[in-house]
Amino acid sequence: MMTILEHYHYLVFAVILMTGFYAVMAKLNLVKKLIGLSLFQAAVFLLYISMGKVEGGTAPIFSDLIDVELYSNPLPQVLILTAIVVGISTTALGLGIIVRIKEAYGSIEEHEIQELDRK
Amino acid sequence: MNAGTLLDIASWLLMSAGGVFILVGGIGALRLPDLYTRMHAAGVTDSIAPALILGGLMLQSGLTLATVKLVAILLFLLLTGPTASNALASASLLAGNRTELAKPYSEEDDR
Amino acid sequence: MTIVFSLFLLTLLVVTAVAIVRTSDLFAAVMLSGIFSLMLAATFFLFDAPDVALTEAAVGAGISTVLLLGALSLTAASEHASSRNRVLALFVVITTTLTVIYATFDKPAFGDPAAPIHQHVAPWYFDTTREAIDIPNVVTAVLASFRGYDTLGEVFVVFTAGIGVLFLLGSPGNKPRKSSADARGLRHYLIPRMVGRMLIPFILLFALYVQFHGDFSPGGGFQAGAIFAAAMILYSLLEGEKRALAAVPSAWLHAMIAAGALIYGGVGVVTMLLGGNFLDYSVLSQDPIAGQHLGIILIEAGVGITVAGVLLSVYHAFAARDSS
Amino acid sequence: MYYVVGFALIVTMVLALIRALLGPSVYDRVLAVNMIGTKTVLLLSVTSFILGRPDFLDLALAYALINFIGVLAVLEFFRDRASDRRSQDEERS
Repeated sequence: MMTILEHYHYLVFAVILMTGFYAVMAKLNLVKKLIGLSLFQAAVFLLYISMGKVEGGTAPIFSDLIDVELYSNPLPQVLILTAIVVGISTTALGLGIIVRIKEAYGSIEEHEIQELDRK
Repeated sequence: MNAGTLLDIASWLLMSAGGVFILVGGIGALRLPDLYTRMHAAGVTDSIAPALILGGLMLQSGLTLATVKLVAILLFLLLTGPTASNALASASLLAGNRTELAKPYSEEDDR
Repeated sequence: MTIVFSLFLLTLLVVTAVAIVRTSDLFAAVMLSGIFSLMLAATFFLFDAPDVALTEAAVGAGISTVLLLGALSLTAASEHASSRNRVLALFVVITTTLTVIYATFDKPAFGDPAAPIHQHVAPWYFDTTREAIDIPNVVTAVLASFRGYDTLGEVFVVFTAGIGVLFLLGSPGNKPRKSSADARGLRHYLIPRMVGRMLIPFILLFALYVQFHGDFSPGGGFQAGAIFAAAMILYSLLEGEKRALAAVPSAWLHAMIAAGALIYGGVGVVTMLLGGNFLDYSVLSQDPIAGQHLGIILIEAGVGITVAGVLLSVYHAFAARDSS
Repeated sequence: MYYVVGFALIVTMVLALIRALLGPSVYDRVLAVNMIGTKTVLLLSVTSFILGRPDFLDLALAYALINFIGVLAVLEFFRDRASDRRSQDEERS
């Protein structure tokens, strides 16, 4: 029982990751695919941050108010902090491409676009 | 019974009252029949509960920078919460939703 | 005890993620991803990552919802066909999930202080931050100083993405506008408008606080840029595109995108000219520690300017486009 | 004591999430997002006291300030749609 609780964040990571992956693979709507991709990203963020946590530690910001000398790992936080902003920028780029596709083809459904391409 | 204990008891009372209001609002938002009544439940409790909970936290933190931040949070929540409800109700009215409870009065309802 | 909270929140995250994928209403999916982002930020906070939680708050609370809704209003609000190759996709997904879960069995347990990740660079970062940089926020120290190259790269990714969106959708300055009736924003909704106008100065002030207090508390350029962009997006929603572009013209935004990246790179070049390594701020001042402080403030300012410029120009590019 | 409030907040988040999943209208979902937003602000405030770091209230402040941009964006989205529909109706008539 204890091991399940200790590894629960890995389970959550795997399920969210694969939920996003499913959306990218099986959904035909391009916006939905992009939302799936950001779910995939979010799962990775969650994995990194949960790995950086130290039991009984506190946030890696020195303060006179606290007496514990145990801090969580700052490195994953740095990586993910920048990744979140990069993620929203790339999502915006993807949305821009989708808007142009809609203007060119009149649809954002993958199968309809492929049919139009075949003609 | 010193002042510290009294403050603790007061803040606990405030926070538990806030927790009760939060729960009531959540149940109301889940159980009430249509959008506007649900918005009523959520909106009203979302104004009183932060006041109680953040008030309790203020009593705990005393005269520090944290209290100033709590006051600011409370102020902004009290400003934005009702505004968001208003904006949401406007959007819903704009789309032509009417509340079911405001049916015109008819004799049959009395029976 | 907070672990119980995080277990609850993690479960809710899974439920929300599955619901996002299952719903066929794209608007509902956007709203649910708003909820997902809120819960994700709370989880990050419980996992001792206030800096990351602040970033997620600044980006997820306003900007991503606004951008997705902007894209939806230009395309379509619901899916037509649900999915293709569903069985195959489900099979692949389930097998991969089981494999990933199997691979995590011998991973270190949650919060284990003896995990390999905590053994190598992290203690060095803590010690060296105390000695050589002397700011309380280790995350900012690692971000801006130790891993300055990496952050420079990230800033240029953001920069490139912004340029890409501007190429794809055109800058709002030279495209046909929406009709004047449409571009008025929410000016008729008196209550949101008044409250919003009251809030905007505070949001801008808060953005500056996050920017320049980032050495001491959660914050820094990425968060401040996103919060600044959120304030200007709020102004644009309330007063309409035209007034927002009059307040901060798109030419300024383009200049901001370039200037921020230029400041960051420029600091690196200056440190090289002063005889140090690229992005080694110690040479910026007589006292190496003061030099580090100066360098961190400068490059954080560069990051903030670029992020704010990119997010705002992206927003304007979507909002100014006609949906026909 | 903080834990009791925290649990009340999380249970209410669950209730609001159920409302968001059930719908039925899009506005119910927006209402749920808004509720969860307020609950998150309170949860962040309470947990920053639980963790003993009240200096992290900045986060709750950030949410309190920028949370309602989302609701305004929704209002704008529907206003946009309504005016589109109106102009289409005018073209048809």
